[in-house]
Amino acid sequence: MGPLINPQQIINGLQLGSIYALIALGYTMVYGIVRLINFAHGDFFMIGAYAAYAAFFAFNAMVAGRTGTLAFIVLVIAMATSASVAWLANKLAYKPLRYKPKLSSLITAIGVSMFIEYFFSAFPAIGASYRAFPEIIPRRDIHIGPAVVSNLVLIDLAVAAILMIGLTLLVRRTTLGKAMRAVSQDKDAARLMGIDIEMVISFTFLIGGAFAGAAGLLAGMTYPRIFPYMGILPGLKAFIAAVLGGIGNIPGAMLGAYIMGIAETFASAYNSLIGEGIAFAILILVLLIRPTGLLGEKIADKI
Amino acid sequence: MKLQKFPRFLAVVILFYAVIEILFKLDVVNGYLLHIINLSLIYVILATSLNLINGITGQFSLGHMGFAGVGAYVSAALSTLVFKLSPSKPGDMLVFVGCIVAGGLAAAVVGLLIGFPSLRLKGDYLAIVTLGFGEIIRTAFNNLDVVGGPRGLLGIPKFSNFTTIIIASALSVVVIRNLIQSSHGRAMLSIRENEVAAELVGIDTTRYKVMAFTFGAFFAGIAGGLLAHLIQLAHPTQFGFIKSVEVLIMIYAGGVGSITGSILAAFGLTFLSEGLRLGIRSLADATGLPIGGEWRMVIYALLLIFIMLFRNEGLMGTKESKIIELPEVE
Amino acid sequence: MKKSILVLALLACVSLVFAQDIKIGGIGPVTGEAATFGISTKNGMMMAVEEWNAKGGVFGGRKVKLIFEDDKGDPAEGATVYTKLIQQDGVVAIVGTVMSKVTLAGAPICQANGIPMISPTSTNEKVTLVGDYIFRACFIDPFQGTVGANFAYNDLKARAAAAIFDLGNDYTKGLAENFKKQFEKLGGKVVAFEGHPSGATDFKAQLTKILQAKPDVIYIPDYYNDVGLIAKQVRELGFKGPLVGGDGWDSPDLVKIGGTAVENGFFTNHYSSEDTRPIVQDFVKKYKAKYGAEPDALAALAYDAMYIMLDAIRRAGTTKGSAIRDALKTTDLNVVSGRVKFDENRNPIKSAVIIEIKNGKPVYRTTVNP
Amino acid sequence: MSAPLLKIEKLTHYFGGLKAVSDFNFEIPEGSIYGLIGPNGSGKTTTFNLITGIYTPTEGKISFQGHDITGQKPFRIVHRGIARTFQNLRIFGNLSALDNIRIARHYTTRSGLVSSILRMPSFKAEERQVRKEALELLDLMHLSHRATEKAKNLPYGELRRLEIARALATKPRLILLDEPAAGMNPKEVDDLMHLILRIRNEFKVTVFLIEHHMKVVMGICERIKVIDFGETIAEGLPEEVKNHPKVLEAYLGKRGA
Repeated sequence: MGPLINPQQIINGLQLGSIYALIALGYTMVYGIVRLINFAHGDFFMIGAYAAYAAFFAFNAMVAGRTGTLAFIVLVIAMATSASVAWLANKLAYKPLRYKPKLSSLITAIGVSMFIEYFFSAFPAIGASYRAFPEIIPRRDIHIGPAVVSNLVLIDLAVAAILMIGLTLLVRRTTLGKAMRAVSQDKDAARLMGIDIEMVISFTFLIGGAFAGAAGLLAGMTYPRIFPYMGILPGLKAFIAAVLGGIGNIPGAMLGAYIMGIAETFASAYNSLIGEGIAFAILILVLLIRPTGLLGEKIADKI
Repeated sequence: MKLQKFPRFLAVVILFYAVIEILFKLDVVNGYLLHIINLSLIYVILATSLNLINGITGQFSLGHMGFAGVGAYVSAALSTLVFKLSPSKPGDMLVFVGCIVAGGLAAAVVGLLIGFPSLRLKGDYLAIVTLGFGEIIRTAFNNLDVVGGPRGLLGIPKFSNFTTIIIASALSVVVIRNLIQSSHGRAMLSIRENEVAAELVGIDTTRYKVMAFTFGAFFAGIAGGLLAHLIQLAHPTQFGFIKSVEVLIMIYAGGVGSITGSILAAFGLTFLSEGLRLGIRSLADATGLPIGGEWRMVIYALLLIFIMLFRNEGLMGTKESKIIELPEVE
Repeated sequence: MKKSILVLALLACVSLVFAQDIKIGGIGPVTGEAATFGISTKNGMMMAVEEWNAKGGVFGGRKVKLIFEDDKGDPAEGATVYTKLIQQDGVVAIVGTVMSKVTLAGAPICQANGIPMISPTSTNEKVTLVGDYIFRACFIDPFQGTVGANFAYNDLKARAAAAIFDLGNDYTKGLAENFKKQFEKLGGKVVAFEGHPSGATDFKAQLTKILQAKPDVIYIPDYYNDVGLIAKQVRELGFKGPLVGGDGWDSPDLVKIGGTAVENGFFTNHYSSEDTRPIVQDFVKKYKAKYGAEPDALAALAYDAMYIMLDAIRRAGTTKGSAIRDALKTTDLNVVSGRVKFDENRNPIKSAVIIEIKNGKPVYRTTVNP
Repeated sequence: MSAPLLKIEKLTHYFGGLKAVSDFNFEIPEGSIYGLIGPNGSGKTTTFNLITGIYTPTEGKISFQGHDITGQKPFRIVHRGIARTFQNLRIFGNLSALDNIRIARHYTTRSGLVSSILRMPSFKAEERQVRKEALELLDLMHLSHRATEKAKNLPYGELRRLEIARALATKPRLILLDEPAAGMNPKEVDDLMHLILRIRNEFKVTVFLIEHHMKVVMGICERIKVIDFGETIAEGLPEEVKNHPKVLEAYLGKRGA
């Protein structure tokens, strides 16, 4: 049987895609609102994983045995920590440059990313070593025909789905969501309408950071090894996924992430040599055909 | 001949060369310092050539080190081959120059190919595609066993030295500077400023965007070749995304579109990153804090953020020093 | 009277010169993605230096001053650091660095300057071929790959093997290739041979494919952190057979990350921490006391490399490069990773042990001689 | 009478399903000043974009000096002799006023890359010539004092003039002006009208303009086309157009009422 028609590979791809999706959402939201490629976003993901790690050891004894409660506490702390760091990064490093040349904030974002990584690595209490992520929820395997689905796969998919639906509702139904959409369309008009732009931007960073934090926890549970540089590669992949879907576009980011997850899995299964470059090859191909991504709107350049 | 007629830039380069050479002979400048100067000069080529693409023509490229990689591998593969066939004899330098130029040309061909997507893509989309191309080039080196795969290409003869590097570096700066300060260069600048308007005053924007990529890639290839022949090794990790970002940082810290800025930042950031080794050690010695080399990059990152916060147009903005800028033809 | 004062002063001067510290350069990646390996390496080196200094120095009361620099795991940065240590700091010898690609950038510099150098962990064959000043303390790739294949074929009685390795790391790729060569030479079949990108966390695509080929054993010559994840994922996919690897497995974190998944796992290593030789027991105990963690292979090899170098300097009785080099060549020393002698290519001749993971503990299984 | 300079036949353009320009037919004689008016969103700028090659028309044909230029690349159309300005200024803001003009002269220069990089005498001679002509043009537009200033630092009225100067630097036969009087005070409007007449008379350039300012349109245009919702509703001499019932309806807003 060829590797391409193996149901296991589809499950593998979906799981990988879910984690990319949660990171990609934050990327795309921030981009949609402030047009900034926030290079530090992958590091917010890493911080989420470390926060979850710390939270587990802090609360494990307290809630003894109640797995559900513990998982919930850990999730909340991971999301809150990443959200606060994202919020702080925005306040300290990006806000002062808001109306300055766009690329100066890009370089600052690279600086923030480097700072977080190297600081975590150098700071003795955290350190550069790999840490084994604790088993917050014990793994159970469910065999469906020839394929294996672990409860972790289901959790990854479920958490990603719930958060994505929540975000969609937030953006579509709430006043804050409307304000976010307004700011992403036209900042000046939004300001004239009495929208507090900085407040909306802060919220966007908070939500984007929280999603990255959740992704950090899920990644820690699924791939139980964390280290200060763990955000670089998933960050890059998620960024590509966001661009693939049409950067700034929320459904696009999800679509892009799942395509990336499945494509990488299938390509690696087909031939590991091309697996490494496949993400980029797909990306280039898609962008050459659709220069603004799969769901991205054409940039209206009014002349 | 009037003294003013003598090109200022050339005078500065010759003076710099002479001073460093003399100080080296007197042992004031040691091999380490000379090595950092050599690296800085190679970064000068990388930064100015990326500036031609990003700063002058306004095409956001994130895969610059991919071009350098092509130059490094092609020139090094050639020179190791030639060297293996006929070990050192007079005329080696000429062979070396030939190999380096061949590497540059190979990179230019790749640049030409990568320039084409830039016709359809803008801004961040272009950035991500160039990043993708750069990573594909790196992956290709990683998986090509003829050039060493993940072990890297070894046994490259050490042809690069202060003299060859400074000549190549000065030539690159002069060519790029002269290009920018010609009608062709102004055509490139107009694309950065407003692409639609450029097209509608008769600029063939397609041609100039591809030209910027081709030129930029050529010089990046030269720099890559020099680097490979300096450290005698070419390895895929040297040409990845993170390395491209390092060069990007240089052009933005120096000032977008300013050649002077790129030169200053190439020297400044290379020296800063090395200087911090000493800085950290003295700080540890003076305060007794248990800090070591792992804090060096933390401080580097913080300084980078502060530079951008307090000088957000980079050191030079878009200005050029009188040493670099040519006088108007009147 | 005057004369004797002069003589005394002279003597004082001479002894002052002699009591000067011997500067040794140390290199490792303490920042960047390989930082954890660099830090273990630095710890191992520092421990060896402290022990020698506590004993009263190398020779003539001269103590060691270790100047340690970061190479970020980057060849260009490595070249800079080697140059700095030699030209700026004037070190007499260098211990480093970790990754072969970086060591390969530094070795020509040491060779050209006549500075003896020993790499603790650069396994690529080409490293020591750069010149006669270049030594190493670890196995070379072909050796471990061959030993692993022999073990899988002869002891585990495997006939169908698969391998998964890091495409971007010549160490794991080299081991996998040599394993394949030997396993096929023995008459076995390598049914799947899959690479994964550096830094990957999800290996299920490759593993699913590997399992379709139904191997008896899977060779995983990665570092412990990747091995932990690979083992977990391959067990999740239902593989129950043995896993075999190289010295990259040697870390207390292997079991922490891999949990029960690394049971029925075997790896080639330099020593066993169960080894009753006092030097091993001493090293493990002191390391734990000093750094609060069990040492991994990198720490042990860095400790050994520094030990071998300082011993050579002691025997040479001078800091002259050529003399140290000659002394290194005649090394015959018991260190943590075994009894070390160098062959004509300046690679250590030492036996390998096979370690088995049993009930979450590394257990000595057998010794293999080269 | 000779053939028209610009001839538009059955020009039609859709955006998605939306018809922006529908079956336009008109001719602009050499040496005339032709006006295109209509309410916002009526398709005026789209017409300019079609003529200058920014959009390729869905249907129809555009001929310039007897050559079919439909669907050609914008820069090639410029080379043929059509220049334009923009409703929302598109100035090269970080470059000097002088450079703005020189860039527009670029396509007429002959120095190749090699002679430019080596700064050969032929290159220098050409640079000198371009500079001289550019300065003359700035002088004509009363912008000489701004030659070395970054364009973005110029006041609005001067920017408008700079943009016209830049268009003229391409040595056009036809210049398209997109709302040149927008944002100007009465004094500036008067100056502008004189300027447009001078452009026509001294540079021998045919003028095609979009304008809302009725004083400008009625004052200098020799023929006027009125459009609404992409449809032509009137065309003719200013007097004819002024009192056309459909025009009044479109402008005085009877629709929807």
